[in-house]
Amino acid sequence: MQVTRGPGFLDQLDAALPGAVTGRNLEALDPWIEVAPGRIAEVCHWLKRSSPVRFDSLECITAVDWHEPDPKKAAKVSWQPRIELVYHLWSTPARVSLVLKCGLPRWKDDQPGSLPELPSVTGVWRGADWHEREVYDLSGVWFTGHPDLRRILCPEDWEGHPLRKDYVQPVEYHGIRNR
Amino acid sequence: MVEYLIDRVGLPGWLAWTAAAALAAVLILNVIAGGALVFIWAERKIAARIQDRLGPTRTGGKFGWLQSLADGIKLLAKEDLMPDGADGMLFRLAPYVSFCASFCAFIALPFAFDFVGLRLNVAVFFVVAVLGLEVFGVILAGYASASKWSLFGSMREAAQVVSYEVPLGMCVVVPVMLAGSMDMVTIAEKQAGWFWNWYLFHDPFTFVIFWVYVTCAVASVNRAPFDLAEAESELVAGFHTEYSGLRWSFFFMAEYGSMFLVSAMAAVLFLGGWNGPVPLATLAGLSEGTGDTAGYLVRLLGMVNLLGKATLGVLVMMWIRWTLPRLRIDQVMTTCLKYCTPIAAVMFAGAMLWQLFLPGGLVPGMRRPAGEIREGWLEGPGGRAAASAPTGSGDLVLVPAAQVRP
Amino acid sequence: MIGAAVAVASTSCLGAVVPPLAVLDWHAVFFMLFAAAACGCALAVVLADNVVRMAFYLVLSLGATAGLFFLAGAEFVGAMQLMIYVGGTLVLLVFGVMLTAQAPFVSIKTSAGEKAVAGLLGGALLTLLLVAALSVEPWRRPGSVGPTEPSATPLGMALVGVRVDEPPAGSPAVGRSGYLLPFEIISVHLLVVLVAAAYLARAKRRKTPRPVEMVASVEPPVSVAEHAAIGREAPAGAPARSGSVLVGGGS
Amino acid sequence: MASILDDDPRIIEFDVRTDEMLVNMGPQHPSTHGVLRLVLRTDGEIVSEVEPHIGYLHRCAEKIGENLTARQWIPYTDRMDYLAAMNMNLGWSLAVEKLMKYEVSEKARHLRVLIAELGRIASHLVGMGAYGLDLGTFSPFLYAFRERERILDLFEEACGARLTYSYITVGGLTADLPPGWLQRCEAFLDQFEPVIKEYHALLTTNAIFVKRTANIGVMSREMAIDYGCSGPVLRGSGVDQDLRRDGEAIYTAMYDGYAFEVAVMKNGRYPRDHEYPPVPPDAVIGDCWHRFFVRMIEVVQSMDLVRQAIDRYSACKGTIGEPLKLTEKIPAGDAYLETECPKGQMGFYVVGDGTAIPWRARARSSSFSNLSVTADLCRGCLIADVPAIVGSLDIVMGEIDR
Repeated sequence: MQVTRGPGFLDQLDAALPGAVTGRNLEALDPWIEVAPGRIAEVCHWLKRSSPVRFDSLECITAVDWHEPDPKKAAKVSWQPRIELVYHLWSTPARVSLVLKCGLPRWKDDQPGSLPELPSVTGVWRGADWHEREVYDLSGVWFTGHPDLRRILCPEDWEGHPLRKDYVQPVEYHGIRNR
Repeated sequence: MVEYLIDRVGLPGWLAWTAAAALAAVLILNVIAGGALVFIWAERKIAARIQDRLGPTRTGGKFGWLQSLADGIKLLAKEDLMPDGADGMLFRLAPYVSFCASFCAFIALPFAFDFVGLRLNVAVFFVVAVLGLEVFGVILAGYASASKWSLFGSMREAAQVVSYEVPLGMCVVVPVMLAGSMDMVTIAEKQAGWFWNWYLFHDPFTFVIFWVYVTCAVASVNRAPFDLAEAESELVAGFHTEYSGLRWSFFFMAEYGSMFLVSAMAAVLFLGGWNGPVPLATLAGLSEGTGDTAGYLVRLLGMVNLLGKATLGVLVMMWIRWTLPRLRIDQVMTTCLKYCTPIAAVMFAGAMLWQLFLPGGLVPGMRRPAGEIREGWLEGPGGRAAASAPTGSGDLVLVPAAQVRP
Repeated sequence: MIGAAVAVASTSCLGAVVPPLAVLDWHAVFFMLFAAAACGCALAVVLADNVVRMAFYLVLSLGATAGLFFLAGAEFVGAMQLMIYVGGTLVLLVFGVMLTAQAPFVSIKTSAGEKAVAGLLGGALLTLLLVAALSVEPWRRPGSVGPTEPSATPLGMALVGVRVDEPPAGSPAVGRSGYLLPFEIISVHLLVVLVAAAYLARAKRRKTPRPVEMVASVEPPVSVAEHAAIGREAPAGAPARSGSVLVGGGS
Repeated sequence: MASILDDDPRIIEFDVRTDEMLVNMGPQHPSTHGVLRLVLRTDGEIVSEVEPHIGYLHRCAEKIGENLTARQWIPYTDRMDYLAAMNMNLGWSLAVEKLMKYEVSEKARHLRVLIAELGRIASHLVGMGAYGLDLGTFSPFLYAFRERERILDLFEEACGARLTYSYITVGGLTADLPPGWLQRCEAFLDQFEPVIKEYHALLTTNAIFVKRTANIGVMSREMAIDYGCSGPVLRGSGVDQDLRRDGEAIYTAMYDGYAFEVAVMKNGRYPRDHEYPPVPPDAVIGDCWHRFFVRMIEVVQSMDLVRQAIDRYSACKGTIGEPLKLTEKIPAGDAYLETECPKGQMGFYVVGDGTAIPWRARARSSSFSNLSVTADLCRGCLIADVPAIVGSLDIVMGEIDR
């Protein structure tokens, strides 16, 4: 089941946190709302605590890197280069799901190498801890306010964030040839 | 046998003693070591059968009966590893400490009437004491391995074995009290006759305390469900995590030696020792006490009896091991201190009162009179203690202090 | 410990009479073997640096002493020695070392001054014991001690109040109940010691502090102003990573 | 607020302080189910802090997914939860089908139910047997494998593989069942049904087993939800949620017409609890025992579903249809679908850009979320409880590290 309560529910969110929701698509396969990156934690907190449908469980955080490394192809794409964070929420009592999307610049201040930032939602769902670490590790997004943001799947001294489209695999790691 | 060597063969005294001692030592050592190999094979087969497998089938032809030997050769060929940070001397010595302690205890274990390495009049106590030394090897191994898992294993072992010695000692004391002797030969002798003479069936208290003994014995030799020192799901392999090859196999041999020892102890203390359930020899008019061939044969039969009972005990331990999950360390200690010890204490008191008020048992005539076979040292007519026994009857009985005081 | 070791060594040396080799007496051979082991290991205890090794040597030394007891026919005392000292005391000692294993305690270095004082003390004790032992007339001749008898039963009897020493008529000991009273006193004393030890070991400690669990349903509603704060700082409900979750914190 | 903790029986008040020790449990350790590494801070036998370290089996599955077509990624999903690879295949296939708005034939639907439920039994058998192993009893493990072997035989007949099947695929299944398969499957079920009693005797009702698991690692329902736990771990805490009933339409449609009850304790009772041994008095909802018991119930439940699926499948005429071409283009857009896998809710997220290769392939692993509770659950327990708690979560490292 998905959120079908229509605009009423979203209007309440708009009323409680004006300006936080910047877009919505309720006709998509998974209806989603777009949230301003800086306010994601507030929105999540509202969704968990104050919303009529309490989204008490965070299922997944995904970062999608919209970037085409090949300049020829990049000229033809229809989307804006960005990192899109997708939060899949689930409400156990109501058994409905909700998708939040959040667009981030690929690099903070367009400085390659400095990670884009976004508030952490670990204060809302404790389960977000590992998910955020994974996103940081693989996609390179810095979650401010995360209690212990470090790599989780890759070794601590790994370089780069593998799920970035422009990721280049290191030639060697501690003397082990990779390619 | 010494007399035989001196008189018939004409060996000088010291050589005769040496030869006799060496023969006995070789016999005991080989029987136990060989027994350990057989038990290892049996454990593999039994575990396999319990788990719906076949176990070893090929080595040595049928039933894989040479598997233990093949294992031994494999272990010999293995590299002898020692961790970098280990205390070399203690690491190397630890297995032998365990092994020696376990095998030393067999000195005092009677296999049949007079078939005993050294007849000590404190045999029961000796065996318990020496068996307690086995833990020292384990502790040393755990400490010297320079591995945290080993350290955990040996700390558990130390705590567990030291604790379980308390109820174990209490259980052991009950047959000692009933027999009025710590000599295992005497204790077994006193249970001669039909199986209802066994201390297991002496009174309800001994029946209960036998099961306490079984629990404590399993715990004190570190078998499942009390095998916390080597708990593989928690501590990798516990105290022998860092051991390999032959050294490791010494721990193994010590474990099987101890298993056999506590089973044989149970047989002697509670299950009539070498006396079968039915006194076949006595019914046939034979006596084990005589020095002739018939006497030897009866003793041999007794030995088969005892070995059978001990083996049964070992098999039961294997059965338990492959059936039950492992307890947690606090539950092991709880079992010991909150259950085994109080039960053993109450049963001890109960057995004592029973012995005081119902020494003949409930069915008169079923039990042989208690004083029929006395401790060996009281039997001789010139025995000093016999002459000095306060009651003057030639039998030491408990005299309450109130009666002695004027 | 050094004093004890020297004392053990000296007792073991006591009466080590070397028999002529022609009459090889196994009893004497074993005696010498055990005595040498006891002395050698006692020395090793003194000279070793590592506490666990010391304990190990002490085990060997005490074990050898137990062997001496067995040779002397005091089987009960021998078994006691094994059970109490080797199986009990030393296991606990090593156990304690392992539980509190910290480098300065595991390795003990003795300074030259300490060695001198210990040597002096140990030597004095040894001399005293030797003099005392040699002053006993029957001990001066080998073989003068009669054949030993089993010791356990009379010992046990004596402890529960039976006189086995046959006091001569008229002696004040006649009619007294043997060693029952001392036995009982010692038992009660030991019980008191055990209870006291258990009491002392019970330092008053509070329960393991645990971070507060975040329970969604019972948390009070949060105002919008607080919303803004969430995510900008460390979340209140999440467990702190280091330090605070460690157990204990003194009594 | 912290009232449930004040009288928490797991917190042991202890007296003698010993040195703290940092111990590495894993990545090579018998009871960490693969290559999980737990760093324990211990005070004697008491664990004061646990920190799980994962990633030792990381194989960049998601990065690989961005370079393969949707159907080509199926073998990589096999290697996530390799103990229930069929269910992984199903999850990804359904997610892609959701994006493509594709509907499989009726016969394929029933065959998928049949295979997925058999996979669930196979996975729970390992979970159950390995849990016995974690608690120090070896035999149930081999009993469980004996039964699992028979399921693997069936799978082998159906698709040729015993561990990594790639059988269920986008658009259907790679092949129909061989003749006689259904009879052999029914024979297995008939043989298996009475055997479950043995497991209950050896584990569920065994006094030592109960002592080791009851009231250990208690997880409140709030905590379970907060951490995003799912599957038997969530239901063991008393949350009535099973995606086969509560999931998205495309997934629940698969189970249309099937009768089953969610294995969760409601009003102090499990469904059909007269068929199972009683809940021991020591067990509290949310502890290791309940997590284990839910799996045991689900095995029976799945057997029931398999029987129903056999009936429905054999009643269907026609073919199972044709799976999609390997290079079939997937539409632009994104779709996220969670399915009820044996270990929990496995979510797959696929983002298409109009080519055959997904722009992004994401796997939300149930074990990943379930494992993240470890640090909280193990605080203050004994060393021996750590394998008991981790084992009761029934994790597979292949799925966590991907």
